[in-house]
Amino acid sequence: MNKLKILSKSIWVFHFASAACNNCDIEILDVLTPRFDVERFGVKLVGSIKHADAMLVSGMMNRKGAEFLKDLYDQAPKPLAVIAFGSCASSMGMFKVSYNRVIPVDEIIPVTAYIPGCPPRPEAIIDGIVKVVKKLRGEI
Amino acid sequence: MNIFLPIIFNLIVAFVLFITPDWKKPLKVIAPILAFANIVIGVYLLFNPNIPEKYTAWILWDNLTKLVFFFIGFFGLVLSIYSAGFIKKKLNKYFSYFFLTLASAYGIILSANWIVLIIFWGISGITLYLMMQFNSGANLAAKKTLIILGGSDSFLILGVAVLYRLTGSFGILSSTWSMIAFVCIAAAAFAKAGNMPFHIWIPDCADKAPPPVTAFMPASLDKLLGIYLLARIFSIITIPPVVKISVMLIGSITIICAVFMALTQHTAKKLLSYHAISQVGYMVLGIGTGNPLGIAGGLFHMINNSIYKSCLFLGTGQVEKVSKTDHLDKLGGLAKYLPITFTSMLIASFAISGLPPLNGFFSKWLIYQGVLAATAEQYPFLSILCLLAALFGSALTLASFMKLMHALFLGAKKYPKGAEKKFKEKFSLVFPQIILALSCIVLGVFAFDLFIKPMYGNLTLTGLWHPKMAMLLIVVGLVLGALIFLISRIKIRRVKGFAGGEGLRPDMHISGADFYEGIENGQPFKFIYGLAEKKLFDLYEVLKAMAFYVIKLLRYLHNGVLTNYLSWILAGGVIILVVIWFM
Amino acid sequence: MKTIFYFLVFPGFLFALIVGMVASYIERKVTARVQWRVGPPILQPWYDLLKLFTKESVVPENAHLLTFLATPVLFMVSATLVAMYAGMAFFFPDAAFQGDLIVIVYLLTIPPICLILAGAASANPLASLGASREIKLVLSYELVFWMTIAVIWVKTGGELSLVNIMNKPPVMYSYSGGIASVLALFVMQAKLGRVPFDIAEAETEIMAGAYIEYSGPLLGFFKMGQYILLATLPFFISSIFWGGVNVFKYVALLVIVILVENTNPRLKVKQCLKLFWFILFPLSLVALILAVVGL
Amino acid sequence: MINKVKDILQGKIIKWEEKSSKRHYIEIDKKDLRSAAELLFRKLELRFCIATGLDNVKNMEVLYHFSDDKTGVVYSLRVFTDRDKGKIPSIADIIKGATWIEREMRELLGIEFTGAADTSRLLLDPTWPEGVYPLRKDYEYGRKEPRGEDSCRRPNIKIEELTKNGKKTKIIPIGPYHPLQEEPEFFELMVQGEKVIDLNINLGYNHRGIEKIAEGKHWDQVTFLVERICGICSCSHPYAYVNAVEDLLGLEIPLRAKYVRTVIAELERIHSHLLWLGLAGHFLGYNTVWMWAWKYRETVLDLCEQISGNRNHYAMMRIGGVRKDIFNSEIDGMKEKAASLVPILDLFKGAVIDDPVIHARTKNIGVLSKEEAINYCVTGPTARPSGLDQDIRKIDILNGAYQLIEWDVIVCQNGDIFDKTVCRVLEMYESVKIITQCLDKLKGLKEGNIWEEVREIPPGEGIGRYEAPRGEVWHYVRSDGGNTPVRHKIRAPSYMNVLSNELAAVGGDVSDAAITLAAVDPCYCCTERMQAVENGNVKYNWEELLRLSEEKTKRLRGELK
Repeated sequence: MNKLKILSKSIWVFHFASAACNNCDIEILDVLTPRFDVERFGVKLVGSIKHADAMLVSGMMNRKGAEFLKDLYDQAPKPLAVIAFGSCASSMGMFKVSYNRVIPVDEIIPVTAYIPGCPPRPEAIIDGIVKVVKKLRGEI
Repeated sequence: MNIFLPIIFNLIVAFVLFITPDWKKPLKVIAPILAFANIVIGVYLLFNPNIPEKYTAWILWDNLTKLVFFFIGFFGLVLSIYSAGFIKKKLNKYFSYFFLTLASAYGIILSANWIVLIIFWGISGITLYLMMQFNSGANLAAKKTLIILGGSDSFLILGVAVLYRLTGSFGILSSTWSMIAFVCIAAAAFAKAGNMPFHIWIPDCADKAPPPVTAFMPASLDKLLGIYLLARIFSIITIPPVVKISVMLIGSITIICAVFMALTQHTAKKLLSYHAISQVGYMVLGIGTGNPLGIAGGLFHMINNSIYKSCLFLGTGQVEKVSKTDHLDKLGGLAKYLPITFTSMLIASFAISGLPPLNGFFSKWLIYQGVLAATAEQYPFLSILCLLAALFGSALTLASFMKLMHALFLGAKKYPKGAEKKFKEKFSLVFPQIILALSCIVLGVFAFDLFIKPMYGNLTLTGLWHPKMAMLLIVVGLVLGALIFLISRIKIRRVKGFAGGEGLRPDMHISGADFYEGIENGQPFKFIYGLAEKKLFDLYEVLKAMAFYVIKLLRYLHNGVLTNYLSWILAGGVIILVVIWFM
Repeated sequence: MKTIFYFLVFPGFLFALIVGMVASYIERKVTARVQWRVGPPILQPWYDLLKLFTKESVVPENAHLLTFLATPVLFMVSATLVAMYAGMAFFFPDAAFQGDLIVIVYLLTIPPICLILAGAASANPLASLGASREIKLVLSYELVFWMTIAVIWVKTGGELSLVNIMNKPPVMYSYSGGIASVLALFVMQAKLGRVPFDIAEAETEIMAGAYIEYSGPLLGFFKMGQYILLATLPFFISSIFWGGVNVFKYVALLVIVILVENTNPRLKVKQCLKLFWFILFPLSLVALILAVVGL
Repeated sequence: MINKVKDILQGKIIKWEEKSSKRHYIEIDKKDLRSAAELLFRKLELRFCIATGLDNVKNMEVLYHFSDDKTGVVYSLRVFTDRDKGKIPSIADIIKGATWIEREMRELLGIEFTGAADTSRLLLDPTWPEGVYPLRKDYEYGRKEPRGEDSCRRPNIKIEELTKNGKKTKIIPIGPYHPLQEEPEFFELMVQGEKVIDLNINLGYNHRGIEKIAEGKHWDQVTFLVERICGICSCSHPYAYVNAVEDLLGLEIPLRAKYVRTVIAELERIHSHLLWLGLAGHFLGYNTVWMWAWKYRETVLDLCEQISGNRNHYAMMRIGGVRKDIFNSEIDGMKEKAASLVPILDLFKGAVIDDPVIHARTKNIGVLSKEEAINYCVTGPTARPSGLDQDIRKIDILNGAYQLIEWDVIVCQNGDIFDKTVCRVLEMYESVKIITQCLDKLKGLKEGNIWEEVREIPPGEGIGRYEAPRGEVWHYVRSDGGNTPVRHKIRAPSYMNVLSNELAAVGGDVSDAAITLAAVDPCYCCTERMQAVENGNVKYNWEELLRLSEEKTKRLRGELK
């Protein structure tokens, strides 16, 4: 039984917002709501990292937040998919000159997928989820 | 062997120990051995009772006696082991009182004569007073205990006197109904067992006395004796239904009130002591039904309660021994360091909350059926209310024990490194707990074979409950769980706790002590608890206050001025004259 | 051997689990429809469970390992026992025993206790808070629950057996029974931990309460227990109040649970206590008096 | 009022500068600051908006902005102090709302405030080196501090026993990553049982340093930057920023642009309020409200998309006008969509406001009284439910259409969560009203004329304000004539509102605290304003850019010829 295949059927998402502008976070919630409804794919938002199968990281990593990212990644039960969400998380975007920045997400923890956009449109998010699912199943 | 042997043996042991010097090390071994010898004698006598012909009139030897007879020896053994590990100073005196208590307990249950019973009854009260003094600072509580128990003795004497008028003999014989005799003797039984309204000595005693003493007397022997007396009086007097229902109501009120008090206590021993009271309520309720089912339940509950309650007290003693406090706010997270104490206390607290398939459930189950049977006979509504009080009481019991277990053993509290050494469990303290906790399970699962069949033969139950099957299924389920664990090849990894990302800090430990803060501070409970805190429900304190008030009044009159006395005398004389005139 | 079959396969573990998963699917689907969504596929509960069992388990450093591991299993086992006893009375009346009513009601308190201990053993402040809320919730509804059971006793003449209760005319068609059955719905909602009584889990307040530290298979055991309870409780309530169970009654009860869940916000612990002790308890007392009078 | 201010500050004024009728800058000596602040705040009941600290290289300058909420006039007290070891008396004990900004100026600019009770760090982490102040001019743009391994965590406080009222107090952590919050923030609830007796707010998880980044951006780029302060106020921040620059310029924009600005800003308000309503439902465990509110929020987002091309970051504002026009041909459809919101709002009004369980959960919970609201200087839908009649749209929108149409300010009295909800729901009706009127007016105007050309920004300073969905957004810009701002101070509404939680959440249960914390509609990303720059990689240096532009100019010239 392929563990990741099962995982792809039921992805419980923990949302880690580092220094984000809120839009990514709002759009994450948005895909749960009636128009987009990702519960169709078994996606659910959970409050505790211990229940998570995927960690959505949004926003740029600032000095106070980056520390916790590593911690939370360690605390999560594996296998765990990490999704860098939005431009800031993917590449630090316009905050690359901020004095409070640290290093990008993918240099702290391994990232499974990037969903770019500022913020990513819900369609892009769903596309990202589908790609994560495919990747977990080994189709990509 | 002679039936008097247990009494004589214990009396001799008590006397010898009293005059021997305080050899600590040998005494620690000898005392448990003596207690073991005692139970060996007891078990032998249980199967081969040898009652000399000429004393048959003086000895009671029926099922009730046998039951209590065995358990007195049992608790003697278990608690002597624990006491040997716990008590530090004046061991010879302590064990002397200990065996004296055993002797008096045997005396009470064996005697078929009220006078003998009263003498032993008094002795057991005094030994408790003496044993409580082994903790410094227990003087006041000991005094209170002695006054209340002594007071109840006088009730007992009064009751016996009335019975003597009715039957013309001091033998424990069946008699016609007498309200005064019943009330007096029941009051003595209630005081000994700690039923409301004579419960007030138990919290003070438990708070101040050493835990093995609390476990030995108020938690086990006093319950056995008090309920024994109540059961005895129920067996010799035919009780009218009104009195039965009143006894049941007193029992249910005790259950609910005491458990509500227990819910909000902030020290472990006080919390347990209120449970010691509330559990008496169940026994009284069971016996109060007056039908065989209820009485069987009450008696079985008496045994069970003594077992798990002493287990709980012993566990608390262990906790107090290592952490030097029993204040719930200051404790937590001890399960790691005291695993055996934790497990046995957990079992005992499940048993006291009446979770199937443990012994507490079985005896409560009998009591409920007894009460249900009683509803068919008289006062259905009130009986149902009693039943509900008992049922809800066990939910409340559960709640307060969850609080206790959480506050003592679980939660996020961390201890510094090296605490393992400090918090070590001692064999002599742990062993009795294991025995008691195992008895909880064994008596629960094999209740039919061990209790019902020998005592009642074929008791007809309206509801059957197969603890053996349930136990089997639970074991099957646990095995199943373990199998699933193994099949799915689960890896277990220890990580930091999750509290939103930030590290857990010492001040984030939520203590069980605050569990019922909401109830405590919500109306109308705040008002009632406020009154309870002022000791307005404490008969002893109220009477004491009244006595002081009267004395103050007298003192005001007694001011030492001669003319005042003269005028009082004059006024008295005039009143007497007037009264005589109109007669 | 037969008993073990009852326990593991038919009306016990396997059966209850499957029914529970279907019920859970119905719950999620109907919730989704109420919220203008499509909802998950029918096998979603199964996927969730399977996934949980393929994941690793993480245990907090400071937790008490044995309690932490044992409580989820006990949770599931006790839920299964309830399912078995309730199911046996319905499917195998001959094998059922006298007085299973009290036993079932008592067994129903074990899952919350496991949850409380689990929360307490997690060494997490939020889990402790969840545990404390759960026990307060138990305290609140237990009184009313016993009162409703007492109404049944009075109406059926002290009957303690599920089989006999089901064979008598349904309790709910009387004044007292009607009130009691409505109260039992409240209790059922609370026992299932559904909104407005999901205070112990309260995701947005204390994350997941007592479940917060549980992961992988351990959480899976809890989930299984929850599915089994979801299957059993409506069954039980229906059989004691509505005079037996059939698919319609069962689904009707389930729909009531779902609708209440979706049309109410969460209560606070204190409000919950107040609701049960000061509003529903007097009502249940009225029901009991009516029952004793014979209405 | 101006005369009153002059009277009351008599003898303290060093220089009175009237930038425009609504902007007054009053230079005073720093020793008079406390008394002046007290007089303005207490006697004249002006609202303290924020303080701006500036590094003038030769000295430090701090501006204390006070707003008259009846007329919309802003009085700014200007004080100077030495650059090194400069000290200014603290006014946090007079005005509670100044607590955070003083802490912030201390750590970012290095200005000491004498007499301040709390001098701990607000935004930066504990490992940030002492004596390094990122907002000073000598802190290079784009510089980054080294970071120790595993050292950013808050130091473990060794409090074994915390007591209050003689009872032991425990801490419940809410955050930093908590489902209650979309963004990271750390609240320590100090509880006894479940009763909250104190609240400790830790900021800084979201600090991005936007104010610094803005100093390296071209004036026009800054609009995009400030848009990303907050995704939900992504119109309000640019609006306030362009207002500030237009205030500096003294520019009035075309009428059509005003209407367009108003429409998009009000659409944002509806979407934000619906979002809040949904989340509040979610926090109360009422997921149906969440789902329904967000379902209808999509309609609003569609409208936004129709106008701007994007769901969230609209990029509509530019200095001197708006970037995109609304087509007259689409107006009817938009009006229809906007009108379709009214029955939905009726639905929520009925469902939320009449529900007994919601009453039980929100009435008399998290109360912020009028006096406390004044003292904490809260704004917007946190202030108005407490009985404060303040709405920047009515008094001080330089380039908006709010004065040209009819609408009302919603004020409630109790200051509890319920009133906050009611206030927001009713405000949505007003917004629909505003949008419909604006669209009507737009229909009568010709398409096209939507911006004034702005070629360069002269030296000077300007203040722009806008009533964001959460309250007053405040932008202050200063120019030295170059093509980037010298200083850009941003204050988002949550910066003032979140602090009031330490009052409102205390005394309730943990459950109450959860909804109370959410009821100010907190926006931590706003609170901790980021500082951003577009392309991190410096592809071209200055000379290269110059060369490139010269080349292009040459090419263009060639083409034109």
